[in-house]
Amino acid sequence: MNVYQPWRVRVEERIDETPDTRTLRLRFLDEEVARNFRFRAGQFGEYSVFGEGECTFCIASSPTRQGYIECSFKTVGKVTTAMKDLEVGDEMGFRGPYGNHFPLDRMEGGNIVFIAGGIGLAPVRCVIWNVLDERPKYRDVTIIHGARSVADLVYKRELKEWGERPDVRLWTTVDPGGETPDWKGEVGFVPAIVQKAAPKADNSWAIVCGPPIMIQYTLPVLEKLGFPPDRIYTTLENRMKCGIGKCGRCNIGPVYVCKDGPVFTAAELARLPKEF
Amino acid sequence: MTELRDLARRLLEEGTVQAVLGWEEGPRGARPVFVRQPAEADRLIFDPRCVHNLAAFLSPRRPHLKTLGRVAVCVKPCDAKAVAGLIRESQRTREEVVLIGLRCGGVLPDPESREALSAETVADRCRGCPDREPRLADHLVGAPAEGFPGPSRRQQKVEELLALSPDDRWRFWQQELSRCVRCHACRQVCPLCFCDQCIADKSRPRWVESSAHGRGNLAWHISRAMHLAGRCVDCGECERVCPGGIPLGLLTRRVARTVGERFGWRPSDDPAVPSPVGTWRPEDPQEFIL
Amino acid sequence: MDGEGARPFEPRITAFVCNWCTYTGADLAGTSRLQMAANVRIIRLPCTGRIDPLFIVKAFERGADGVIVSGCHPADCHYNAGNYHARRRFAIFRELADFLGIDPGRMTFSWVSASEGAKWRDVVNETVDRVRRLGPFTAYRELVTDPPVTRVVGKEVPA
Amino acid sequence: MMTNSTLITQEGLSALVEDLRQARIQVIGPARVSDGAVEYRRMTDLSGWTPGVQPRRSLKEWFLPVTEPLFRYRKEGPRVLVEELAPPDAPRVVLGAYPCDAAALPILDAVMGWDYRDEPWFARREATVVISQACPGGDRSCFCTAVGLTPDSAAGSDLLWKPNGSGWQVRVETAKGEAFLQQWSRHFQPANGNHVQPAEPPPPQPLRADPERIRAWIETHFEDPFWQEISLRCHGCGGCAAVCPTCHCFDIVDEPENPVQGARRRNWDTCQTALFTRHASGHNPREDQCGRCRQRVNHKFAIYPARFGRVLCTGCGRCARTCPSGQDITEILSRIDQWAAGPGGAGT
Repeated sequence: MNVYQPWRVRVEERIDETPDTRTLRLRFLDEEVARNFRFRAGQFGEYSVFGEGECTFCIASSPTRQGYIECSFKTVGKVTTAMKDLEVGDEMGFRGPYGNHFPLDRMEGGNIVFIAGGIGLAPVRCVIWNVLDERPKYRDVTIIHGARSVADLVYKRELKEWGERPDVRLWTTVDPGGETPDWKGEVGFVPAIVQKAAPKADNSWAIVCGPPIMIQYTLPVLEKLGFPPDRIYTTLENRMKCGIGKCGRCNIGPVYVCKDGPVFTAAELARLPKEF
Repeated sequence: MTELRDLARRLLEEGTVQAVLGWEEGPRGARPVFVRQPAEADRLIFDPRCVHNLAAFLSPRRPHLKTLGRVAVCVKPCDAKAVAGLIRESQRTREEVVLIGLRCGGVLPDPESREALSAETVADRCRGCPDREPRLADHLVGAPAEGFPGPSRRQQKVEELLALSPDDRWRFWQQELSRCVRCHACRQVCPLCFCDQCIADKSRPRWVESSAHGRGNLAWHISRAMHLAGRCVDCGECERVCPGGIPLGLLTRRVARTVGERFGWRPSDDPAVPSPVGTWRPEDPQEFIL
Repeated sequence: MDGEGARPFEPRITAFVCNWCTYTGADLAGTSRLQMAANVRIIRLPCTGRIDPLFIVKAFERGADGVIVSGCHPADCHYNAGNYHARRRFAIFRELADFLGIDPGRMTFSWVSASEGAKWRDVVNETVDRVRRLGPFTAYRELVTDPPVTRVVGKEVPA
Repeated sequence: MMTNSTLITQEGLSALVEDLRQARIQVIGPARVSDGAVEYRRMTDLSGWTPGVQPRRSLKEWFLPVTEPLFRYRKEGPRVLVEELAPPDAPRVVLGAYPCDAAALPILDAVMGWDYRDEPWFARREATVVISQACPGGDRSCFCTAVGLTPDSAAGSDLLWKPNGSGWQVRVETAKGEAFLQQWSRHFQPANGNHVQPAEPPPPQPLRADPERIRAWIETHFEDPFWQEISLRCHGCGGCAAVCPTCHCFDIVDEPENPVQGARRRNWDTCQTALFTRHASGHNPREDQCGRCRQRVNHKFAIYPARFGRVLCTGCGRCARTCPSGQDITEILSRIDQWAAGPGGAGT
């Protein structure tokens, strides 16, 4: 078995998050792998549909829940289209976990603010569940999730669950025009909602994921609230093939997204050339 | 040379163009150069080492060249045919470019060649080339030159191969194509490979496998030759660039012969002549159809 | 491939035919109960003008021993000129493929109209006979040979 | 300064190659191919062997093949069977590697072994004895001496030899080389001093540049107009990467042969193409040739050195020789080096 050979996994559940986004729960077919597979929040993997190819996303489930992994993806290209066509019981491939992770151990005892736009909630959700499953280790937990429209909000069941928890402050928002008549959440872009939510920056960490434009306008808001750039985390994506630092295509200047990332601080991003 | 440099300088000074694409002396012989300042016009050269078909830079696949503004391009007769091809196929308008035509008596095989031009040293593709000066040009410079008689060795090789059995041809090509690494350099340098997205880069569905195995290589070279039917101007750049030294010109020559014999097509520097693959005649020969 | 050596060689022929003439002609051959070789798999397309030479290449890649391309007679194209364009294209392709060592005998081009069921039968039978004489197109299939399989993961019965 | 010098004669070498053939050990060496150029090819005897001529393409393809299957798969209904293939570990000997090609091997070992071990690469590495022949000197595009090598560098070689009259003087460089020498000792003979002729030193190479200074300049000049300037003449053909001994970027593709079976393959790829970095969404971080030209120089002379402490280049000069537009890496490096050394340069 070489390092490019994936483990076999079976689709155990498929959940339609939005009209074009789906979550798959995957269970390892090899008992030993299922027992021993461990990862850290923020790591990614290479998912494959045999005959179509491989595709890179973060693991969207929490490391605290073992025996399976989940991924959420938008159907954009060849592999994600094939993944969408898989039925429960179909087999596919997975190799990983790769890359670095969110430094949750450093965040213990602190407040955490999760800010996610659209499908960007997938990598954040992994950390959210990790934190909520070990809730006593952390102080205030704030979740801000925005999407273009109500239909585009992902993990709706979980948003409801988080909203009902007394130990989570949840803000959901949709872009102006994306609301429905019975929409109870906020209307407005994520940066504005972050400003409104005004999470306290003292002893706090922010984890921000979403489209580049959202990140671009959210970072200044966080900094104004007092979050230092080295306490703001995000994850990057780039086209990858190997996931392990060999195929040579995911680098942004000197930094390999697959090896040095995918998790970076805003301070690290500011130092990178604008090639992503 | 003075004539060329003076013209380039004038075009830049007048503001007719913002850049002149020609050749300069590089570390390893002649090479393409974009002259953007009148003072740099003296970098331009033209001699038999200027083998590059600069029309390739006009292909719409090179968006970064748009940032240069209007460009004057130096063209030999074969390069002018490539420009005509781009105009014929609506990739460029005639008004977009200024063409500096260069009288040509053939080129050497390589930008680094040091020999004097002679019947022995001339690039094979120039043997039998009937064109001494491009008609598609806004300016014409250079001294009248004599050409060299054909047939080219490549043309002879096509005939030799045609005399073999299909199985022997199969073996010949498998041997040659085994050196293909699927870098697609042949496509990149080709002025007439102008597709925005190449069939070889399409993955949904994947018509041409990207692996450099026998199957993928054969599909690629069939595709490439087919797509160049009625387009190839026989500038030989594909063959010159190939890092495996594959005689790619044999394939395009074979196709050119078919197109010539059946449809009366010759590469032309007249953009108004219709392309042989975009047109048809009711009386086209069809002896091969049951 | 699957035990070819054991059984007599039966050519696999892929036919790319146009919807309007040849497909209907082939249909007529069937409903007329004409006897013909059963080696042909038909792929129906709107017009011969839609048939890219890469279709033929793909057929060989996927194991065809021969290919038939057939459509409307000149002047009969449902789209006026699709077959005229195709005629030029296949004239070029046939000679190119031949030049690369693909025996032209593995490729049949024909015009078969909706009323020519018998002609379709003849085209099929002639092609099958011709390709049978040429033998299996193993040269194409052997263009890629991977190393032997040493272990199969997933053979175990799933839980 | 050869110690324990050993010689092999032309006859000894012929006999060695024959013995290797009979022992089913592949012999790879520079040989003429049909268009008259020299490439590393499989050889069964010494006819056509052309040591001392730099092959058109590097030795890389014998360790990182242009295409190779990673595994095959077969689908049975919803189930997928993954078929592992025999590892590429057949024993081989490279006879007459160029030192600038052999030197690329340990450079690539660093990438291929970076945290994750690339088994196909190392299977071939371990199964191969590399015998290099000192370079007699190349042309004006050679610059191995500017990247810390020499025409007779032993880096990556198990045995290094130099022509010596009618044969070769052999120097052992690794334990693997020593074992090879022991195993086939009957074809070698001890050198007694009077056979040894000092080889002519190769002519000096024109490029003088300081890799450290170059790296510092690149790291601080990401947006320099120089990248735009050099990219103008670039066709993005990737010929430079195809002939390069150290360019190792690859693609991974699935190739179905029919709906139920196929292979996943690894193929050479290059940063010079638009497709290399294009996301499925259409977004491309390296939208034009400027970024791609910069990436190649950046990777070789800044990114890799920052990780692994040396440049991703052996100075073989092939990229300059092959470029259809006359792009010359020695010219690029020398200009960067001059700027870096000059006032305001980043090299201080």
